[in-house]
Amino acid sequence: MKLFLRLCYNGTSFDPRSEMSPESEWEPKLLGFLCRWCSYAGADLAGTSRKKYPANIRIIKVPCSGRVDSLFILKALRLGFDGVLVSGCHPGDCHYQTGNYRARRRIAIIKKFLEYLGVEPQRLQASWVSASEGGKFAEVVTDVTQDLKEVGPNQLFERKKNGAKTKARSEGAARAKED
Amino acid sequence: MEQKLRQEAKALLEQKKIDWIIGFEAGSLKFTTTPLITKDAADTERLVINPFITNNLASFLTEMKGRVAIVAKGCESRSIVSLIQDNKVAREDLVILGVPCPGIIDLAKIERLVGKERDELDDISRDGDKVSVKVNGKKKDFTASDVLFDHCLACELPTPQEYDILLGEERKPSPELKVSGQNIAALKELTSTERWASWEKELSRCIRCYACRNVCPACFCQRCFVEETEPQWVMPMPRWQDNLIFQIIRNIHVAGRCTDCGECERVCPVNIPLRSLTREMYDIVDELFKFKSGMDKDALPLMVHYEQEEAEDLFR
Amino acid sequence: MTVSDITKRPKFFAKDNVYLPHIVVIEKIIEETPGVRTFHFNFKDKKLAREFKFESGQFAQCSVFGVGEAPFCISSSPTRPDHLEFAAQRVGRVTNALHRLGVGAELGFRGPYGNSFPLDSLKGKNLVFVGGGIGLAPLRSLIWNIIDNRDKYNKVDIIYGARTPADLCFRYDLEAWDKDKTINMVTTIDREAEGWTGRVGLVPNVLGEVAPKAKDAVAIVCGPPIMIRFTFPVLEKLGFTPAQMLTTLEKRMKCGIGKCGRCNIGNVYVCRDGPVFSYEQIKNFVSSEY
Amino acid sequence: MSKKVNKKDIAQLLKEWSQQFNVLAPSRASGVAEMTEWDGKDTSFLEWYRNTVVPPKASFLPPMEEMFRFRKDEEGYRIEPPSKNGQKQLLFGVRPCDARAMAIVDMTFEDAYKDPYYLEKRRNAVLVGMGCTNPCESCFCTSMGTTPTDSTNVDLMLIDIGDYFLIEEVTAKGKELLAKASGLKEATKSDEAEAEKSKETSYNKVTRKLDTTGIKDRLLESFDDEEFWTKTAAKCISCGICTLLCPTCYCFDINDEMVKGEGARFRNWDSCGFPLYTKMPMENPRSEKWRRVRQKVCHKYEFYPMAFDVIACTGCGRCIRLCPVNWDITQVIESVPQKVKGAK
Repeated sequence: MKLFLRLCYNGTSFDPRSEMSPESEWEPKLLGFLCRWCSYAGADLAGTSRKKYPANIRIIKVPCSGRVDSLFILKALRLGFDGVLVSGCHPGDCHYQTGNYRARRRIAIIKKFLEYLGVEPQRLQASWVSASEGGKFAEVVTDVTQDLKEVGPNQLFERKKNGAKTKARSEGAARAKED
Repeated sequence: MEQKLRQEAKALLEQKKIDWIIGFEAGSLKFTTTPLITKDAADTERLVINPFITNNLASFLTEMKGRVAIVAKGCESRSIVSLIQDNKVAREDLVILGVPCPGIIDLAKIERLVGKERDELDDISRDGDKVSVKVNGKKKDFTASDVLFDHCLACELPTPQEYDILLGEERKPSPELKVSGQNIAALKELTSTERWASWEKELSRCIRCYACRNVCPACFCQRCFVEETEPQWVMPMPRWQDNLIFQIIRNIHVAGRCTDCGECERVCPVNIPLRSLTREMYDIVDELFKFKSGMDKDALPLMVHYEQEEAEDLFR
Repeated sequence: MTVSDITKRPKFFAKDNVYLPHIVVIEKIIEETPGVRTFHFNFKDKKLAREFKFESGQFAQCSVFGVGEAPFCISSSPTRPDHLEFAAQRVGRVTNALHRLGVGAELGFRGPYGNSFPLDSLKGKNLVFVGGGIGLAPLRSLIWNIIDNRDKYNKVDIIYGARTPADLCFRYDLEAWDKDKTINMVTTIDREAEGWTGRVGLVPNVLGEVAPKAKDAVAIVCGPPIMIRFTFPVLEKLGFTPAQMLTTLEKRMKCGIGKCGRCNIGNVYVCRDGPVFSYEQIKNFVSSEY
Repeated sequence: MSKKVNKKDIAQLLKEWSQQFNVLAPSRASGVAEMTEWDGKDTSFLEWYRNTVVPPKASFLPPMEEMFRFRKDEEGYRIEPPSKNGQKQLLFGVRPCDARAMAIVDMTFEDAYKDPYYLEKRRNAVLVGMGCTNPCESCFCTSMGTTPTDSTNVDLMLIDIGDYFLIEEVTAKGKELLAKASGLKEATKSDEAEAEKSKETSYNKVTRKLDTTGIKDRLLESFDDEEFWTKTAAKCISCGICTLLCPTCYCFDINDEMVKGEGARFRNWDSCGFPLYTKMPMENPRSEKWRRVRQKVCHKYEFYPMAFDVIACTGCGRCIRLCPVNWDITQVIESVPQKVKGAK
């Protein structure tokens, strides 16, 4: 969360793509908000039980999927992430009882609205992964990464220069400060 | 209806039942009205009700202190109810003077139809479903559905449910959803990249005057996320990316509170079709959760309530 | 404040663009209180460092690149030009970013802006400095300026207060001025705090107790606006005429040169016609919003 | 003898000028009436154009402008000042009220510290004015010291005389423009008489009047009359329309953005109507709405006259016709109390 907020602090927008050398094939950049009680533990389990899942995901631990605000999702897309995954406990066993129900309403509204606006639906995905579902977490991340590969890079907010969708130097090209 | 309003307002003020009255008075330009917010009974003579009472007066309620009487059309009464649901306004502090609203005339539509600007028209008069416009002598007639605001055509509650005094007889809603939803339907035909590009073009005109936010009764935050500097979610410069994110987040925040009063689109000085956003959010909320904003004073607000089973198909 | 008077002020622009900042490097950071830090810095370009001239009371727009700009009064004295100092309280976006910077970091520096303390009209007078919290920063520049030309001025009283002992800024200066025999240094804190042996009481009350003489004296007040509003009446009771009271006002500033319009009090722009005003001017301001 | 040009040849004239200048003309293509780059053929504005929504000041003080870029590399920050592109602009169809407004705004940007960005664009621009033939109901320029056909602040002035425009040369730049233009005819005596008549009719078409005698002192006296200002500001929703779109408003905000060690400082429009305008960490001197409305009125009708003795309002009427709640500056000025009281 600190890295994400740090990025927002100085209003930067960054383009994760340019982190890799231009020759290598484009890899989607996925930001995952994982609820620490279930999904984060699930991700942990996937790791300890050697489950293979693509490394495109950057994980941010949030107290509950209900904590994920629409601003986080839009800021992530604005910063240049190709997709956002919000994952929380199954409805009913949320540590805070109603956190994931609220998240469900909020994310449903955001998904539908972004779809209407023209954002490819695969860019925002949500899943219920419990602490014991290591396998499901790996599967979800693989599917989401595959979806993003089909959809292509996130050029939603790039500044158009004389018509062509090019990346402006000062506008989009930035590497996430991995601290 | 005007006479009754003036008597009621004068009586309420004189009997000290209320401290303030919010209503409409004649505007300084032709065919306009302007909000009248006053304490002394003498001003109640200036209260009017005519086909041009466009403002949503509920947006003034959050900054008023004391007991307030408010003239409320259908959409205003729904905004008031939505404010009550959010505990921003106490029902007992309010005296709602309900106005069964026949729909407000959209001067921009008349300008397009007649080809003359609003201050060149001589007169606009309406009786029932016929609206006649007099332009340098010649009279032109239009049907109501040609000249009313889109949101008035789609109105589901012309007569306020929540009122203390009803100033006229009840009106049945007769929404013409097809006509009012033309812009949204047209947008839905485009592909997603075309739709996004159309929003990019529209929002590049925005100058961040925040009239759409300040005129909206559902936008009552003390400090808006746009004014947040730590962290800086959205840059304050009027760049189309930040303007679009501002509109997206604003619509997500007012989901379940927006009563489709259409003010945001009317006041935008650079003519951005904002109602195509708010109306779509209104429909999404209706479709997903069967929730209509501002209908029932005791219902829980949209985001506070939840059902066991809903919108499961969107989740993996 | 006539415009002609402004053009006489030293201008220090980069490539005739008043908005372009010069690059400065932070040389030293002193942690005054948990929320206040003093930054010692100097121009990266040595030629600029020699040419730069300013007067006590002037301010500059310091920018943290990528975050923003904020006005800070230059709190070092022109008589000690080896480096420049300003103090920043951690209260907003720019100051938070500033407090994250370390020694050697680079800032933008644009200035000097605004008018300055009228040094020549203070000559031969008794001076009473009344400071509150970080309000000592602008006064500090003037105090050291006076100490370096001590013979031109008579008695000097400094009354400085803060909320708690931990909030006292520039302690090393307080001690230096206390040792200086020619200065009557009074330090106070608002409320009793354990381990504090000095004076206790709000600055305006303590000023009333110290009761400096008003005859050919000038009072210079600087601190939170609430303190300034309570100090002026006390000074008037002591016999100070409004013309004998000076203060520096603080407003939100963006351009620093009277263009962006936000730092006005009535028709007066604090950044261009101020920040130093006499209480007489303040009383004649059209608006009482200072 | 002054010249005249047929309305049909305007496109030809503009084509010639666009070799030398980047010609801006009123257009509604973007969805709102503003001055945009002329697309080479459209002269439909001659029929519909009354005044733009976005004032011509947007060409000199753009809603968002990059002041300079900065780059961080190993030896620290380097600042790249903006390139002086010297882009010559020609604004065609500027109304006299907007031209006078720009002259008023110039005073601030030239006073004491010169503003390089604004003044460079102003010096590189040529204003071709066009007299109003159809003033709006909200226009009150005749009470603010200018007329619908006043040519003092433009380089060339076009007066509508039926199917011709009479061209009045005002400045050397204007003369030079005309010298190269082709397709112009000599104006006859009757044309000039026609022009005077058309000026007369335009003048009388402005119906809204505003008496501003002694307004500075009236505002001075009623400055602390909180009751009056609260009543005036009651219906204002403190949005930014009447200031951002006002031709004599020039307030701006400065913001930084940095992206991976490279960024820029931007200047963008700001409004004294917004609470954040004067917000300081500890307090906000103008957090109440009535103080902000008072500042908006007094800056134009009291403070500016005190500094440059001209009222910073040219009666273009935008703030009246674009205001969401129809807050009318002329009604407010007339209702300022006439208290005959000793100065404060």
